[in-house]
Amino acid sequence: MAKKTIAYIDAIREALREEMARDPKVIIMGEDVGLGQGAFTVTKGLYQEFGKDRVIDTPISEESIIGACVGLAMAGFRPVAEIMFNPFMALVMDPLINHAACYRYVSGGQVKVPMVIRTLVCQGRGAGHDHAPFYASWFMHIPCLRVIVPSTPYDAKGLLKTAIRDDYPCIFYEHIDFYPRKPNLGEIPEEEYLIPFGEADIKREGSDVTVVAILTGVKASLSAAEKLEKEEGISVEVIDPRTLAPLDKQTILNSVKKTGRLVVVETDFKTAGVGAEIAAMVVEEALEYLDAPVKRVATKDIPISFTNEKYILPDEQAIVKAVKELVLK
Amino acid sequence: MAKKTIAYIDAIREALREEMARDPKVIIMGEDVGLGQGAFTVTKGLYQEFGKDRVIDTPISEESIIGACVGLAMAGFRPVAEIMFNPFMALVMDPLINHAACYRYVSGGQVKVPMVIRTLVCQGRGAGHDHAPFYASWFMHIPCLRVIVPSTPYDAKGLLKTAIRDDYPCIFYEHIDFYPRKPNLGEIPEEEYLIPFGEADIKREGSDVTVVAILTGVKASLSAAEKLEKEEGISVEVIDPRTLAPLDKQTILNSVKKTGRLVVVETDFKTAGVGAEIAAMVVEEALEYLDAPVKRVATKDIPISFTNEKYILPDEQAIVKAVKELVLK
Amino acid sequence: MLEFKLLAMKKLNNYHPKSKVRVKNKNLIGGFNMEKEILIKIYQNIVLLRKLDEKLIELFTAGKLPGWIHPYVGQEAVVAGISPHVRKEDFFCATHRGRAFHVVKGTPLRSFVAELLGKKTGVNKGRAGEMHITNWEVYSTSSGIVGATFPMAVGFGLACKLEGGDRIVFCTFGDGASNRGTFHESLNMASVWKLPIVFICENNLYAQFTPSRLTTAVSDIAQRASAYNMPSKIVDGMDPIAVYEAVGEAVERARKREGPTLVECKTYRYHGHFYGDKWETYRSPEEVEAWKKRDPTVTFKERLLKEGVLTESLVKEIEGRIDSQIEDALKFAFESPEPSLEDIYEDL
Amino acid sequence: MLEFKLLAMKKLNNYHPKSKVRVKNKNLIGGFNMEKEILIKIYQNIVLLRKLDEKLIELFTAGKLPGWIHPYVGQEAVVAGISPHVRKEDFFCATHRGRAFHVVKGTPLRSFVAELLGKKTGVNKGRAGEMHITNWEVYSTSSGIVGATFPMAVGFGLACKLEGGDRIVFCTFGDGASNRGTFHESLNMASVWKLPIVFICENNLYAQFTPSRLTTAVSDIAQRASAYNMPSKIVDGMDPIAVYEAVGEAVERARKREGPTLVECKTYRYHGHFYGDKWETYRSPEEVEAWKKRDPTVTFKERLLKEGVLTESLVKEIEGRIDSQIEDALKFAFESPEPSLEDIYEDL
Ligand SMILES: Cc1ncc(C[n+]2csc(CCOP(=O)(O)OP(=O)(O)O)c2C)c(N)n1
Ligand SMILES: Cc1ncc(C[n+]2csc(CCOP(=O)(O)OP(=O)(O)O)c2C)c(N)n1
Ligand SMILES: [Mg+2]
Ligand SMILES: [Mg+2]
Repeated sequence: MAKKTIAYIDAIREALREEMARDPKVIIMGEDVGLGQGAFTVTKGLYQEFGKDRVIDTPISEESIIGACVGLAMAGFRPVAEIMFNPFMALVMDPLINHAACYRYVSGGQVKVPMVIRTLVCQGRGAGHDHAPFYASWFMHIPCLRVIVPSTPYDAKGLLKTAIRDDYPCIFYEHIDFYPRKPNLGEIPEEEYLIPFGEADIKREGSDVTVVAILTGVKASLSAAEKLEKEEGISVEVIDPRTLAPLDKQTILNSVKKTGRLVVVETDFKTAGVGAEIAAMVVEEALEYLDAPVKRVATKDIPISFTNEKYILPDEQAIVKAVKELVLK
Repeated sequence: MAKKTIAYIDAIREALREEMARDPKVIIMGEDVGLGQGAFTVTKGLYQEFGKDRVIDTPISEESIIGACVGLAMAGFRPVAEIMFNPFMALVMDPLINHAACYRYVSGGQVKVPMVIRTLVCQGRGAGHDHAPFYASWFMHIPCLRVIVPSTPYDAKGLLKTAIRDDYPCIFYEHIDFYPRKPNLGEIPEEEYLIPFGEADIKREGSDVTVVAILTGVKASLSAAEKLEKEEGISVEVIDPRTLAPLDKQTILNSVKKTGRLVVVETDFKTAGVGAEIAAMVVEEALEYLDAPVKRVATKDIPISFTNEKYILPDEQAIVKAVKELVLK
Repeated sequence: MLEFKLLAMKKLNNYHPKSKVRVKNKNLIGGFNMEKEILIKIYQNIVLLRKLDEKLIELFTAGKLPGWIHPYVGQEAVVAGISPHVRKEDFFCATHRGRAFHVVKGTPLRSFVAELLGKKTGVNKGRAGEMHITNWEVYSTSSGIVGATFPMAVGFGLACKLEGGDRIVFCTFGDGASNRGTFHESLNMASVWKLPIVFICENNLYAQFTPSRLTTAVSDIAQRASAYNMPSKIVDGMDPIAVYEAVGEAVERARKREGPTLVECKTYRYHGHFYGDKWETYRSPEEVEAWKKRDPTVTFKERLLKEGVLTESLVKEIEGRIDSQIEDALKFAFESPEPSLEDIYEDL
Repeated sequence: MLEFKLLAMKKLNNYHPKSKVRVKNKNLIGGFNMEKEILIKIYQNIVLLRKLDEKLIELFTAGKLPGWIHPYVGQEAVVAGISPHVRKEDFFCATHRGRAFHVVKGTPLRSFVAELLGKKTGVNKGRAGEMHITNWEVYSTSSGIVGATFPMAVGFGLACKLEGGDRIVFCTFGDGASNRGTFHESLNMASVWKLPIVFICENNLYAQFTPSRLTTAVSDIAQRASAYNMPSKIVDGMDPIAVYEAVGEAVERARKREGPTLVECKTYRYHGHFYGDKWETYRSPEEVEAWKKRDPTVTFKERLLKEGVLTESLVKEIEGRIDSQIEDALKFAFESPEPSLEDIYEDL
């Protein structure tokens, strides 16, 4: 298969463009997505290519943007909304949780609600308590939602295309660290491809400890793994679930059965976060294989401020420390 | 100490009345709380007693009700808002999460945001997908929030009074099963009392298995425990954390260290729910004491419908089954 | 002690200066400028809605109806007045009190009543109950969250616009709902994007147990349309012809793609917010009685009889037919099975 | 290709029929009906805000300012015109662009600039940055969530009402914020409860990268006040005296407990939404130039010079004083320590 190199941000735009070209029912909505070319230029050019009826600049009305997506989706369209920063998801919980997630089931299967919300995890930039946090576990908790956390250009494109075609509401997280082109290049096939939901990717094989990591945690875990290999001779397996709902439990369980040790790495708050669910799942289904306590490497349970990210977000060092604590004692 | 018998609903009203009489800064706000005497009569009589300026009937504007509470609280008042059904919390996430929870910290300690949101868990009544669910883990996830889950008249009164005096935003859950007077009587002191946050109550002592249960799960666990004792000779310890944030980890850990087995009982959705956090916490801090996998007895991960509650909400039988699976095999 | 004031009907007029929707000064008593079938359709719907609700209340009181019930009794002229304008393919958003509209829109009475009883044969397999019905055969839906249908209506309106054609959206809501932020966000969007939506406010003066005057800065919800440069009109919601005409003009604007309209219908619910609430705490019996004097099942019938549109025998025939339809639906519903454990895993 | 249209200034007038706030037909050039100190205070604030923002942009461009910056340049006449009416005990809600208002309200320049630099000596210990400043010494706060301050203002307004006295609330916001549901919910509450709030819209024609005309059904945000029976007024936001007068009347109403008012100021930001955006994609250079011709640092200064309120030497003195205050604050801020690891655990 022919390959090409692409940046993360371009992979997302390519997925949007391909799906819009393929299916006239795909509609983009959000603040500044059209004329203004997107707050971070992700949708650049699409307004010119597909026109203002398919790339819709909205008022600052998050709740109604997502509510309108529910209506559009029920009416047979496939809206892709942009919610500029992840904490703004707090504004759309009613249409998303009480409506989008439930209408298929509660209507007795009469309608479906295919929609995607792209939203930005803006951490490490001093964006503050109402722009930086990341609430993925809220959405894992809700039946019938998809939670997608791509960490590479390949995953981003393939999963976004799947999300647009999926018949359930999908929350698609992008991390601001992935937007700059230079450090975020990756290979993807020239031809069209899709990545199914619920298939974790083993980003590195190992035998001593399993690290389940998402988004920026993946890269940090991979470099921690390298360091641990080199300096301590510890063999780390790094698993990127890529979708948190559905979650590929089997790949995680298989790995833990092999290594006997689990660290979950994420940049969401620790308590009742993504790591809690993964730890609980493993302890329910594979306790007998665990040779050491599960460790959650996550953001400290303190509001994110203008300046405290460097102290509270987890980093490579925190991963190294957690792995060592599990393996060396 | 002299005691009196009181119903759950009256205990809540008594706490409100006492605190309003004690502190003129305590204000009640919400839909139909005043003239209409409360959707479920919880606030009955307070409008007549304290007047319309202290028991404020609001428009149907949940987001602004809670946002106004943030303002009132910053200005030195102690608002107690009512959000009629728990899923309506989806409407107030921005003022609650992005503002109430953060302003003390982010202002550098200049302001505090003392406020209480009373909200109803309306399960088992066919109230449907947008009236019945229960999202406590969302709030456990957020730093600087209190999550309060009283299961007896005694706990309800003592914890509500503490919540009103506490300087952080408190979410106070009431369960509709607790409202009818007859089956919900309990003893409380004649004199004033408060219950500190973060102190679990061991509702029954036991040695074979620890059951951590909240709200209606407590009663179900107690009768399951009785049955298990009688029929199987299994000794069950039932712990009611009473507040999920702060969580009394020590009492839970001590119990697990004694019993070696843990079941968490709640009526929230299972995935990424309250049980996930408690299981993860135990496995992080006391793995070596666990003799069996942790079990989460919770609501099935399916939208709640008009008629499916009898199939998806956990009941006494589910608890019995979980305990037996842990102890007997 | 609480004081009650008999709320006077406000002068009915237009608010939007550029409004294309004008009050016609037609003397209705002197003859209807409408086809006879339409008048009879409206009358039938009034009777159907009234009888259905009375039956449901009877069942509820007897403990045979699960859940709560929000009676529509008193407000029937609104939905009946809208009904002749609605096409099968039009979208419709109902409220927690709008249950019966799904029937008017075309939901079979059998699967409708079965749904209210939580039966597997219900239009939503017994998953919706009275407050959450969706019948996508006829594109009608609803929400138990007050105000949540405004943005859904915007989505439907966008779909109509993108599809072309003359499909439109009906969105009914209460006076209380007009205080939700979604009202504002969505009416703004509807206006900016010129969406084919007819917003119909059923202003019954109360939101649950609270009189609107305590919570709502305007007594005419129609006044709010000017915040969106949207035409609006106020009509007597106890008069189905007034509703029919105002909504008709709004529908015409929408089908011609001239944009959304807000029609406010002044109406009243005779029962409590849900059946059995203590409505004496928040309104006076005199007020209720005053409104009942204008009951459409009486006043509209009399008008139609006087004008010769109805005859006593036709009235009997209509009532009889509706009674037996309801009986048939009830029988069907009561005999239907409840959802089983396996059923709950369907459609996931 | 995208087309640009020079947006003409709308006729400035009142919307609310019952408005007590009337446009005075005072010929301002022929002499100010105001005390000299107030005029100078306004002028000083314009200069301070301009110089401060220019300095911050300079630092930002040099990579010395963390985070983003939303420049206020061009809009200074609004906050400066408000400033003489504001008392220390009044509440104030600022926006993401309202940073500088905290200074006008009384925040020392040192701890203000230290905050922007994320220093421990900042007014919020370096936890807030430009968008989230709270200075509770002077009851000013802000939010990074557009529209979130509306309900907070309602809470402050309730507090003022419950306390008695004549304390009031100022709530500034943008044209874009007026499309948030909270605008609607909160203005309704403010009106129903007659809260002492002055709502001040800074209509700069854009919300981030989107022209208001694409997203907002009215071009005059003041028109929305009628949905809440609230008086409103539109003024030229490039003219600090027009702002001063309109806000003054609104303040008077509020202090007398006559209820809230909405004042709309037509204004413009010369820079992008945040500094460095590509504003050429969404507006024309001609439009920017046309607005710059009305720059208050020039036009207002000239008026004051002409009227003899200012002299060239006083101008120099004011500029010099402000320059050195800013320099002093910068020096203080740059020399201040950053928060340490232990600091992050404070105030939990
Ligand atoms: C967002 C939300 N808040 C509160 C409720 C509870 N509730 C149900 S109906 C209702 C009153 C609605 O009043 P209105 O819109 O005037 O409709 P009406 O009941 O008068 O037909 C309330 C408060 C709800 N369902 N949703
Ligand atoms: C709820 C919310 N949505 C989106 C944003 C991102 N955002 C920040 S400022 C802004 C534009 C605000 O426009 P306006 O209210 O007119 O104020 P201006 O920037 O023009 O001063 C947007 C969309 C936000 N901060 N909060
Ligand atoms: Mg009503
Ligand atoms: Mg603006």
